[in-house]
Amino acid sequence: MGGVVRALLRRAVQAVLVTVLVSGLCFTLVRLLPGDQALRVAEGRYGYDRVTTASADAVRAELGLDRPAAEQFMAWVARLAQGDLGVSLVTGDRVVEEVAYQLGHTLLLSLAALSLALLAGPALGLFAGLRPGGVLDQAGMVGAAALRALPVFALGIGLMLLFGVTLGWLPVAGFHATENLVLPALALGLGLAAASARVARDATVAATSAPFFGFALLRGLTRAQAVRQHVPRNAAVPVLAYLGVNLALLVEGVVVVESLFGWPGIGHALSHAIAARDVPMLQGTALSLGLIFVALNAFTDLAILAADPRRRG
Amino acid sequence: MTPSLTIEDLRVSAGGVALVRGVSIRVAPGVPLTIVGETGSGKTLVAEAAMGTLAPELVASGRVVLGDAASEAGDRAARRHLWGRGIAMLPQEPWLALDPTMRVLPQVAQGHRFVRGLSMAEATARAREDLAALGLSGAATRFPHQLSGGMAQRVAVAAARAGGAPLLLADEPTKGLDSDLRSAVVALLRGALLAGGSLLCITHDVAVARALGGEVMVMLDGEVVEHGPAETVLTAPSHAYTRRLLAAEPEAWANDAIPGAGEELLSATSLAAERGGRRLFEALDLAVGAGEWVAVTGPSGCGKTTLGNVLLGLLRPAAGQVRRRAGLARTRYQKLYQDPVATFAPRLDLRTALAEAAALHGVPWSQLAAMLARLRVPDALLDRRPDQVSGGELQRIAIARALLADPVFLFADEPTSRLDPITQQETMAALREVSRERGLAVLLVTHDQAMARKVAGRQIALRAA
Amino acid sequence: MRRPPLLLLALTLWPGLTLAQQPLRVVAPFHVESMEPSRDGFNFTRMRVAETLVGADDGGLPVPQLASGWTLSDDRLTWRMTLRAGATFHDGSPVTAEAVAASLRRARAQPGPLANAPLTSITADGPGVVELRTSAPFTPLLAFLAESSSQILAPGSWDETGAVRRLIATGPYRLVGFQPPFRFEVERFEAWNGGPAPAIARAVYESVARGETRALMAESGRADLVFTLDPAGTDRLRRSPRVEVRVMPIPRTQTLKLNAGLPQFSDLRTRQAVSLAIDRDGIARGILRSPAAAATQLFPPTLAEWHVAGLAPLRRDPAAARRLLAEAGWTSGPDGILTREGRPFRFTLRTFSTRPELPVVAAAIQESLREVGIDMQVAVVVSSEIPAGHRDGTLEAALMARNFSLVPDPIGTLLADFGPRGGDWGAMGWASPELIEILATLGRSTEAAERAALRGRASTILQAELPVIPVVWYDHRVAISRRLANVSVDPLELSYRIEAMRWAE
Amino acid sequence: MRGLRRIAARGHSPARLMGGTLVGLVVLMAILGPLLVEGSPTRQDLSAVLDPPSADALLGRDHLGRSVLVRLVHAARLSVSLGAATVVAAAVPGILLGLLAAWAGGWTDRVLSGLGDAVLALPGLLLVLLVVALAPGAFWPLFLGLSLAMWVEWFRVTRAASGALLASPAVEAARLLGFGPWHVLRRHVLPEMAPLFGTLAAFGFAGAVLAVGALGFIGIGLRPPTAEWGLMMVELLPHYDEAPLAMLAPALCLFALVLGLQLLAGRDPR
Repeated sequence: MGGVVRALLRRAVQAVLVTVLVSGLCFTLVRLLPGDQALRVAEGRYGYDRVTTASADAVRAELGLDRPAAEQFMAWVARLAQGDLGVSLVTGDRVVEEVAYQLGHTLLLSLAALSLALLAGPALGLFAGLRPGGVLDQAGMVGAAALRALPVFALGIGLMLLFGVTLGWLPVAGFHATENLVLPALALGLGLAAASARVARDATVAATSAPFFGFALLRGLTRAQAVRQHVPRNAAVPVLAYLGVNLALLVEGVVVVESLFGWPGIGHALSHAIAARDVPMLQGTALSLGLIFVALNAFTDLAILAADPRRRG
Repeated sequence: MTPSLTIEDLRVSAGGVALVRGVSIRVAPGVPLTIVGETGSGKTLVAEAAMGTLAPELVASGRVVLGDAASEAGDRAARRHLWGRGIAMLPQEPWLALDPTMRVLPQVAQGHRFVRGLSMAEATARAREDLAALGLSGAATRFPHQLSGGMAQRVAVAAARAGGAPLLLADEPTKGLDSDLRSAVVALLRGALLAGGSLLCITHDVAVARALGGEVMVMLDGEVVEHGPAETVLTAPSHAYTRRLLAAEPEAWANDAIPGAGEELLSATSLAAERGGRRLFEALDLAVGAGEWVAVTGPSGCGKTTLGNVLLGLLRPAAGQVRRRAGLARTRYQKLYQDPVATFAPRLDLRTALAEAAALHGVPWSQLAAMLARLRVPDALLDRRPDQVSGGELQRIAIARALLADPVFLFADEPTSRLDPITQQETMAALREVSRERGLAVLLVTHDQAMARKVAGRQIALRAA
Repeated sequence: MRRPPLLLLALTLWPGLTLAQQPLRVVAPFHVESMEPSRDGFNFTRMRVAETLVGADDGGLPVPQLASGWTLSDDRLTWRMTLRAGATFHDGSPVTAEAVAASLRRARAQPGPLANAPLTSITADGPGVVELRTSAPFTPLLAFLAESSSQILAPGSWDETGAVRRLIATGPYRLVGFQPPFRFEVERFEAWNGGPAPAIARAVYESVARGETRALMAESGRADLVFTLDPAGTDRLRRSPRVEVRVMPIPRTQTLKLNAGLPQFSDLRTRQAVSLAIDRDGIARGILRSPAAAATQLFPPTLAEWHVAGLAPLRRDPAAARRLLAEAGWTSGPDGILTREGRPFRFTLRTFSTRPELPVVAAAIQESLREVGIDMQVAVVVSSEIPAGHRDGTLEAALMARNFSLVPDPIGTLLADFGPRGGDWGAMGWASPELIEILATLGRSTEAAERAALRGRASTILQAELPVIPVVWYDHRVAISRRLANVSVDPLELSYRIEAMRWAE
Repeated sequence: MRGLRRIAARGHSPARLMGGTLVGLVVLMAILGPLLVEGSPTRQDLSAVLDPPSADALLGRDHLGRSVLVRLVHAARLSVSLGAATVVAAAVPGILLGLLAAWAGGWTDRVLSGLGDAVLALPGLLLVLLVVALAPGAFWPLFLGLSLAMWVEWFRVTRAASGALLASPAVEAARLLGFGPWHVLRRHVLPEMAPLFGTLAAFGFAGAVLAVGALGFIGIGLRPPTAEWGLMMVELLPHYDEAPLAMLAPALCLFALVLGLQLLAGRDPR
């Protein structure tokens, strides 16, 4: 099981890199931003048209924003080491608690999108790949190419207009019921599903033209038996590898899709944190997204190891 | 006894060009039939016609009788239902023919389960017996990449025969195997015969035919030129081609090893090398003199190529020292490769590639052209890209290219192992001629003991690491 | 065909049952990050969870809410607020004067309007009366008490650090679910005695940031009350059979703030030129789709007391603008941009996108100013960069929306905007001693005629001097499901008035 | 002659041909459009807001009464030049550093690869977001952030591919013959990687164009009144019902360019 240890170790290093990169980068960038941080915080707290210089001064004193940057950063890193992400400058709540609440929504959305990409996409790709050049293959691949070229936000809007307005089947916003999940998950997952369908199709073609497939036929297995026995597992490896590389797209999509559908997840919170210059919140959300990325990568690695014994050595 | 396989008057053609003409064979139980021939002789097409796996664009005629089922050779689907049941095919390079993501046992069990229709448990039990019979009990839970070449070969035989077919078809079963593994494969095939089956073997290796015995058929350009019992055909060939084929076996080569060692060009003292942290060899002392041929032999993975690369300075030794003669440019130590295609820029025509190398060494084109002519390389070939030239021709071009640097030492890394026997003999002869003429020392890596004996004045045998 | 037929069947068969079980769904763009009244408290007063002592009617005049009545002492320094008899908090405890005073004292310690009022003490006088004292006569106090951050919470609502942990208030609805920052749920509070028992048992508030999405929710029937619609969405919704759209003017004005301390804007003529260049009618018609929204003066007609009918209206006249600019010494430069003393007339306008129409209007103004030779760059920033730039002096101009009913009486807003050093959301580099004196007098005076005269004078000064240039007046746009009856919309946005609504038969 | 033969040898699938046509059309629109269609992309007419297509505005007018067609062609010029600039800015350091890492190996490789891993540890858009947050709406941070996020792809692909090529027998043979680095690069490395670079460039181009649109969507893209497709879509989104064509046109252009680039690129090199 050396492969598993190696893979996890590699991802652990990545997790450390993410932490260092996010904490350092966010802080530096936010320091470089023009404008008064205290005023932004005051705006976030009291509404934009109630902000006065007096309330900003109160915020400044309360949060210690007048201390030197290095001191603030060191304090943050020290707290981070103890698992304390600090307190949101805007809401005054603990970032850990806020992120924990958002994390559930983001994970729900990402996993729904991922399962779409992992189930629907490859299944279609498999069928297309079994008859390369067939009607399903050609139509499917044209559709997949179109879906991959569609920006996530355009796809989201299209889905909203079609299912939310024209057909009226699904709600266009909200997050408390299962039906709310459908459109965001589709917007996020369809592109990935299309891409993985394409990869699964190519992998299926590769598997069915591989020597071992031919050998299975020569040994007397029917084509259907040979497909069932040898294609799914062999096609899974490139699909998983592709997904692993493209998980970044998923995480990027989360930011856009959550904003579009008002999904109360980390991506949404991140864009708000940037706007409000809420350093702890920005770091907390960026860190969480980065770590989700790492965790999904780690899961993909393990799945690939499970599917492909050659990499376990 | 009724024959297991009969092919009558087989003809295979592509676009009106006949690739196989008038081939008739008969395979009887217990008597192996070996078809020997070089690349392009059509021998593989015969096997494919028997199975019904000919490429769709090929037109075939003739009759194929498998067991008691007769069908037209062109009717590919007719024999489909006999795969695994009546006829089993042993794949080339069996390590590629096994599903890399599946353990050995279930792959062998597939034949019992899906072809014989046994239950899962029963199929698994039978597969376990099959593996045990081949001495592979320990390998049942391994994955293909954890098998050695010989083990993969045996697993493939077990998997191919699991469906219970009496006829085994083996197409180039020794391709890519070391010579010492070849005898194991032959033993394996003979084992299948002993179990009451019959065997059709396709090979370019006369040694395999000799070891298998039974009947031998020699094919050239789509036709059978000679057919008869192995001992007759291989000892008293009647056809000129068969005689050339037998003469091309290194065993039959003239023993004209070049003994004369001139001044020392290269020496190594207490040399050691490692690969992936594993010691390949150590405490090796070696000196090569001008014009000398030294052969390096040993099983795969023992470090033969590594030794040559260390001597050329391409790799750093783990210990010890290599000394090349002072005053000689590094470019006078050259190398020939096993696969010449990989040593040329793939998108560049050969003329440009050679012209640039000639210009680099200040060799006029006329001199290079003369050398190419001596090596029997047609000038027209030079306008092609490396992958459009046959292996033997390209290897001769590679020799000409290496000679541009006026080398004193040539490391030849299995330069002929991928060539047909006759081409191999020709290429080797060309190299020896050049060497003798220029006093070029050659370090030849080969896994063919016979060749080493015939050409080298000295041998270094490396042990498996 | 818009819904699965089965559901349609269910709806026709048991309308009463289905409707009664469904909560009222209210959608607006505002987030609810926390329960802190000074931060997001307006959401809770609007959803009728929390009450203030005083409410306001459509005209902004104070009306009883948790206080059933009040008196002002003769020296106009002491306010006595009588609490509504029998009122209870959501936890069942009685509303006592001590609890109310504690809540107000806590509110005063938070940033908010109350902190700026000249209060000296807030005390309980017996169980039913709260007494507030000011250091000087302060007429707008009732308006300050009607502001959402002055909402009354039970002492058990906040912990020892003063942070609000539970929302124990007194309104007709109580909080039963809280999912910040997007959603909270309320349920009818049966013990509420401030009026007839509400007909609707449960309601949900959802924050949806994008205007299109809000409109779609209304159109698809997934929201019953949608506030702050985009002009574009409004037109579409008007055609929907499901909803009724109400558009009403509110006391909010979009203004262009110019830094009068800058050389190009210190000259009144350039400010007038900018004002003359702006195509208010085009913006009102083309962007806000409400021709009447083009501002003719700072205060919209809804602020009847401040709107001066006879004032010469602001208008568009590019030729006059060019003339004024020429008089001020600006000459046409090579690329069509005016120059003076070798410097081009160029400045950056900051605006923000929380209100989606602001960047659009900024783009329209940009083009209009270019036509008279002024190069204006638009920077869409976070709104707080406007007060920040005001304070550090880097702000050149800003486009913003100013709400005059934040504290129901506009005097509160004006005091903040036009003081001696201007105001974050008001004048910059400009001050009028006369206006300052007028505003101070208004804070003390109670005499109606004097107040009216002072208000008129203040409006006239602002119109003449243009420290901020009014662009358009806002409309309040609400989509109301036809399933709802008895709906009224508060023009001051103090309440969604859900306690008076009921499901249509 | 040889070049021609090489192109013929690579062959064009129908997909490549279609991709090339789409990209060619958009590029043509970017180059010629602003010359053929007269008018300023920022010229407003508040009395003609959201007007349907007419003779003087063939695709109608937007929410500020600006001609959609004029804005469309100027946006094409912007997207095409921004995409191309980003690709160049990412490719040049990426290729050079990739070659350097593959050639030098050892510590140079380790340091450069570590740097690449650090950048890749975060999803690209997150990085762009953080850089763009410095000055939302401006061109340079957007360009810088995209290039910063994208050079790693070039670096890694170049490093891996050239590493494999440099270890190939062909290069070994060339070096044994005495050829220098320049020859190895010119004959053995670059020609082999050219198709790969083409693919990367097409994907990078598409990625940059998409990212600009996505950033515009979440409000930190280029600043209005810039004519940019993503921005145009976002600006016109509230008017999807009244002026569907005005919103659809930039979406279609963006879609055509990205689809064309993806078809042209062929398979994902990662």
